[in-house]
Amino acid sequence: MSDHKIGVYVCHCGSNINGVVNCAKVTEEIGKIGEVVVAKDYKYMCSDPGQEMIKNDIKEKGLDRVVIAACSPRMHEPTFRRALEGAGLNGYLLEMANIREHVSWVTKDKEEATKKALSLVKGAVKRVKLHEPIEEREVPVTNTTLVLGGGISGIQAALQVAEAGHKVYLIEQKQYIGGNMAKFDKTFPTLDCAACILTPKMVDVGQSPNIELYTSSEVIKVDGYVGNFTVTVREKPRYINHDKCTGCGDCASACIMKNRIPHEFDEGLSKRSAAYIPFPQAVPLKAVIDDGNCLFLTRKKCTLACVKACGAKAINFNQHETIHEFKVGSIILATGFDLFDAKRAPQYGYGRYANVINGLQFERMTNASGPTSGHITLADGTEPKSVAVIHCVGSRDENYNKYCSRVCCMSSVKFAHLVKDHCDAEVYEFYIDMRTFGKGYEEFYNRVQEEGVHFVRGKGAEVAQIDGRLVVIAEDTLLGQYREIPVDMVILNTALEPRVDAEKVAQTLGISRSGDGFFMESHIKLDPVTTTTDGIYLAGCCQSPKDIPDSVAQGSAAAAQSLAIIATGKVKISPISASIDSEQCAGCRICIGLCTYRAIKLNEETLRAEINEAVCKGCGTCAAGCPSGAIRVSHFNDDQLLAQIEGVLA
Amino acid sequence: MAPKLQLAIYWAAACGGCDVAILDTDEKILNIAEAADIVLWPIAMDFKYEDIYKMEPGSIDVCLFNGAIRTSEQEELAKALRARSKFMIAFGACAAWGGIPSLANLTNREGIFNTVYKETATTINEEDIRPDTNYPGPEGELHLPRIYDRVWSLDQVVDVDYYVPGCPPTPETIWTAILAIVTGNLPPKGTVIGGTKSLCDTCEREKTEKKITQFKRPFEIIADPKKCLLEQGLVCCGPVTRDGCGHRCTNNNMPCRGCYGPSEKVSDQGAKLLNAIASIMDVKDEKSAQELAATWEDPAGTVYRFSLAKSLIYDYKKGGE
Amino acid sequence: MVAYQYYPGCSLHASARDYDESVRGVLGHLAIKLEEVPDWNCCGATITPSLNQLQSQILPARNLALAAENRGDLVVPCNACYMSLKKVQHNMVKYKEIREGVIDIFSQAGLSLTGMPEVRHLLEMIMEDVGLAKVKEMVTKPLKDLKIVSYSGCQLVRPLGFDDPEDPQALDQLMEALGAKVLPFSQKSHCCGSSLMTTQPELAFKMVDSILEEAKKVGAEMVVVTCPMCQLNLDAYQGQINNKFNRTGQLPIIYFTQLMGLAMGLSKSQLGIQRGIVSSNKALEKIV
Amino acid sequence: MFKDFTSEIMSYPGGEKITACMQCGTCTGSCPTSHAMQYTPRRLISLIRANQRDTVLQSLDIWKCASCYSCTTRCPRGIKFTDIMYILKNLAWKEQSKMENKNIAGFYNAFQGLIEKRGRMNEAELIMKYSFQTNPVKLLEFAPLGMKMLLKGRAAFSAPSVRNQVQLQKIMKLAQERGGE
Repeated sequence: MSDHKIGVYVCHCGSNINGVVNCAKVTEEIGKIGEVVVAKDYKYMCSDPGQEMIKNDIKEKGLDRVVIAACSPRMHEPTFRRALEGAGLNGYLLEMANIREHVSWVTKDKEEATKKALSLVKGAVKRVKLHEPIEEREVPVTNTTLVLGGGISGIQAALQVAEAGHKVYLIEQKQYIGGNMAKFDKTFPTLDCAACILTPKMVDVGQSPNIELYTSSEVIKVDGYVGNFTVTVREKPRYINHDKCTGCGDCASACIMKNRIPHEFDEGLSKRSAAYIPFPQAVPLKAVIDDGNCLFLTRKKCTLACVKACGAKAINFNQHETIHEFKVGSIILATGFDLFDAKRAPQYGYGRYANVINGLQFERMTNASGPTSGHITLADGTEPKSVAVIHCVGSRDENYNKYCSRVCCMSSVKFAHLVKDHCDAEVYEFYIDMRTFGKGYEEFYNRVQEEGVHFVRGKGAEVAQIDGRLVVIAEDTLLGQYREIPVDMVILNTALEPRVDAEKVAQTLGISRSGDGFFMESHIKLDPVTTTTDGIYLAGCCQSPKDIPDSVAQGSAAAAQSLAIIATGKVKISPISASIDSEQCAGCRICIGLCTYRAIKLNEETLRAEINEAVCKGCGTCAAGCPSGAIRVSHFNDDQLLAQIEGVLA
Repeated sequence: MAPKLQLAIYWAAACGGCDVAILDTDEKILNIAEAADIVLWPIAMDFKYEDIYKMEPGSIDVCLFNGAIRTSEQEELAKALRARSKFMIAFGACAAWGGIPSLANLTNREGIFNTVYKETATTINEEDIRPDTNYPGPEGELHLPRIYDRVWSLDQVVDVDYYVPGCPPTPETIWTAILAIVTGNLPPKGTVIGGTKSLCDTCEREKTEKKITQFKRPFEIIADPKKCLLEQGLVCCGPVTRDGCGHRCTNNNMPCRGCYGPSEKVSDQGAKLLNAIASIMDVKDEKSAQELAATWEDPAGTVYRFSLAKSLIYDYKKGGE
Repeated sequence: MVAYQYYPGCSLHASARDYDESVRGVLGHLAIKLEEVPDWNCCGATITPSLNQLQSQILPARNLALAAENRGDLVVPCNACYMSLKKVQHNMVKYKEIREGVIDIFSQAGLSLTGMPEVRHLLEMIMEDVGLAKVKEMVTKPLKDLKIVSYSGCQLVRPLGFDDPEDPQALDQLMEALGAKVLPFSQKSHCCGSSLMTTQPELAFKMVDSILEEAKKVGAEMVVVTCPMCQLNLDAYQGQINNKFNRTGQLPIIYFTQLMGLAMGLSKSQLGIQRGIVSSNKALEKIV
Repeated sequence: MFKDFTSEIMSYPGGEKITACMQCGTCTGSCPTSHAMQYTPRRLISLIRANQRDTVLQSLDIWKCASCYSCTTRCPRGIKFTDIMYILKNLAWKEQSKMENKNIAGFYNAFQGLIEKRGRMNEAELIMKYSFQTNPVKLLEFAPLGMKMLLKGRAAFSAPSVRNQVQLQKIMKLAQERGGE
């Protein structure tokens, strides 16, 4: 028999636990176990006096193991580890039994709850005996940052890190930065001109000596771990020599595909050439050659009018893709969102009826530098006399996305205002609930109500075309009546969705996604910026739909996270990690494919698997999958787990 | 000359293959006979219970006990022999981990009786007669052993000194065990006579990253003799099984069935293998996982073919009824 | 010869005799064998479920049980029957209490549910098993210049149907394969009113009128249907509806199998085409 | 019994998700007959949740459902409102006193009667039975259409039925006896 001295501390958590679990009874029962030298219950174990009590017992009674029955270890394990360390005991000689989330919050019957709590504590006691002291490690940090995505939140993050004097690699998939915000005309609630507030930031990015901008680029591989990532980036050929191109647009005018290709930046509302300037404020302001539509690149059949027209001799069809490798300390993900394709909800007629458009198309229409020079027009060029805005298309809907896209109520109200402002048509807003929660938002809603917009409480069910006129069919739920409202134009305010390549990006970076498909934060309330992978942070709509103020705030927050580890110069790595007994490893390779963090590699010489303990997160997936039992996770090994189960079942 | 070894060989719930395996040591059986007096061997010689009960404690040097424990008689004999033997050896997969008989633990006594005495197509038993432990015969009441609700391994009912794995143990393994005893060159108590690595470790087939896209049965394909069988969709127990058998199955292009029991660091052979296989199934979601799993015939019987009695999913430490 | 089990449903033995004739004609021509489910009964349509839920499970379930005695998928030409059968099958899998209730009642009447065949609408079977390539191959008289709208109705595509519930595509594709010109039509899966035509005609009239009016406006010469209920409401009541709403012009309502037959060279009479209340002779002039 | 009408509806297959309704009115907007309803589908859900059992079951609106399943397909909260309509009709039918419309009652009675009797439907017979049960004058209204159908060979006067009528009647009766749930 081992002769441990175990202290058990049962926390009441006020009435959170003690209201259901009889803590005194648990304490009394557990005190009867031989090796338990101290068993105490207390109102708030995490409080200073609570921690002091534990520390004193360790010192005075020579405890060598501690069990705390309280809340989730996610909440207070670090607190109690520090307490143990304060008393000179290794922090990992602690085991927590979660009798709050796992017992008192989910059990009604008090007797049952007390019984279950006791079982869990018994399991913890059995287990803690097998705990071993382990030490956290520190590794140095590379003081550069990679920002993935050049929308508003990525720009904000990049600028902030750069301003602090540190190097940033900004990677953007498109040929220009600015993201979706660059397409907007006005922003709610202040009706600031989007270009006026965004363009200076874009220019700063282009000019900052600390920012290296890579457009037309994507991350293809990420190796390493917090503080020490190696990121591989593929830069696609642009066929334009950026040093020579002046952004004059002569190539665009000369291109024989002129006015034949739907322009993405205008959401298909205008046509462009195969060689073109994306938009007048683009950063970098360089011509782009669309390799999917360029006749020379696709069929080698073209008169090369662009080459002849280019005075700067900037066009070079011999460019190839370039692979870059960056060493960075942290990565900020700001890859944004995709707009829900309204064709997936055919009842709204998008793609079938010319005057049914989506929100981004409307943004382009009202933008002074957009396809209609800021005029709101119908397909026949006339101004609409009535416009409907349908909220929640693809949002709050089990058939598409269950979540609320958060920005649509406000952007819809903004659309209504812009319609009133531009052409004074009647506007009908079809909404389920008005969600105007931000600073100045309710006031803006109020203002637009006063402008005479009709707010119909009812989700647009269908858009029909009757005698050439669009008709929105919905129930006016406040009237309790079925209504058919004829209009000239329908704006579908569609959902913000995870980007189509979100899964690929998540795999490349080794991070998780939540049920809605957006990248997952490590705690939705208290840690909304970090991912479950240390050193990878989130900003903007890739984490969840959000408006510009929130995207900017999160961009700054992510920058602060990145700067924090640069400032510390080193990062702590959890000592909980897997290790491989090379005697028992058969080299079967099962573990390699299982590791989400790519911490396991096969040693080609010994034909045994090896774990990079700095990359390992100690998740245990490999240990569970390892058929020969060669992999052991410290602090979570089989003996400890089986002892715990035996204790619980005893 | 040292006194001859007093050797007992007993069988419980077993097929008899282990006894035959002893004969399979060929000419070495003569060496065994030279070194040992066989004091008990029901398959080969005539003995009565009284003969055993008459023996003094410690009068048997080595008892090679094969077969699992599933009746009261087997438990009683195991205990009687244990009391009289210096070394108790769980001989063969059944004695060591329950073996194939312990697959009966997937059901219980009632379930087995229903199948045997009621449900099979050829059974006619209108009065639903079931075996009974007491039978009033003309010569007086007869007592029959009771069948237990579940099957146990030998070490779940008595203390065991060594394990000789295999279904049946190979002649080489048997000889190694006997040699160790005869020469007195004994390993630590509890040792399993066999390799120390997993079969997969010493297997020479080429391994790449594993992904199972479809489960196959050995008769369905002719496996590539150079490549890992698991990667070809055949469920091979090699990764979780102790080596030492000489790769008899895999050398003949058949997947390992796991008869040498769990390898050194494996506590539950079936669970470990199930876990490993689940990890390499090439699936995206629950539905495709179910579809792929459905192509696997008899998973429990495959991963636990020889070790269900020792599975952690049962209360694996207690034995007897 | 590929064999299927066939559940015609009550209408196809009476008011939709033409549908039955054309189904048998076309499938015979395609060398597909139909075996009528022995002693089938009415599916209960939308009436029985309104009155008694258990009975509404029992009726289709008996058909499924009878069909399970033979092999092959169960092919259903009527949207309402298709939905009823498929829904019960779905419920029996999803709800234990329904499954056990049905099995228990069956056991008291000497019926056993040994399995359930796959329930498929005739259109689904033609699209998936025969395939458009084969259909195109069989066309000898393309329906050139015949302008149609395809009207799938509701219960073919909702709630468990095989096509998009808002904008079904299968019937369009099949008609295009026959050479017809399929016009854009927003009411493809709108409702014809079904039994409301008898109990509350004022509601059903409006629904049918809206369908017919859009079909006329887009320039259709015929409306193609997949369901005897839709056909009856759109065809037989068209006169009364035209009177009520002062509409002009008549539109023939034709089963998709009838057009398939014509395109494959079968005769009008073989396909029951003369049985339409609104005559399709004029519309079909150019192809026959 | 049930705590309230909501839990009663939730106890039937298809009624489970009624509490998830967010009153967006998609059901009403998708319904081809809601324009003629006093209580739209969304309001019926509200009434159920407000425990107004009699108001709901006595409403003729529940008999206006054409079972087109548009509401069910489009409901953003996954409520199977068509199924709920069936549940409501079942309850109203069981408590016959709550059924006021003679035409509706007559038609449903005629249809159900034919099935229970013979197992198969015949439209001509249905119409005759329905007319006699409600207002024989109706027969005159149906006559011109009936004649047309007859001329086109689309009316069958012989009464079709299943062969094993005993079995069919037995299972229908057993189902009826079990409270029609």
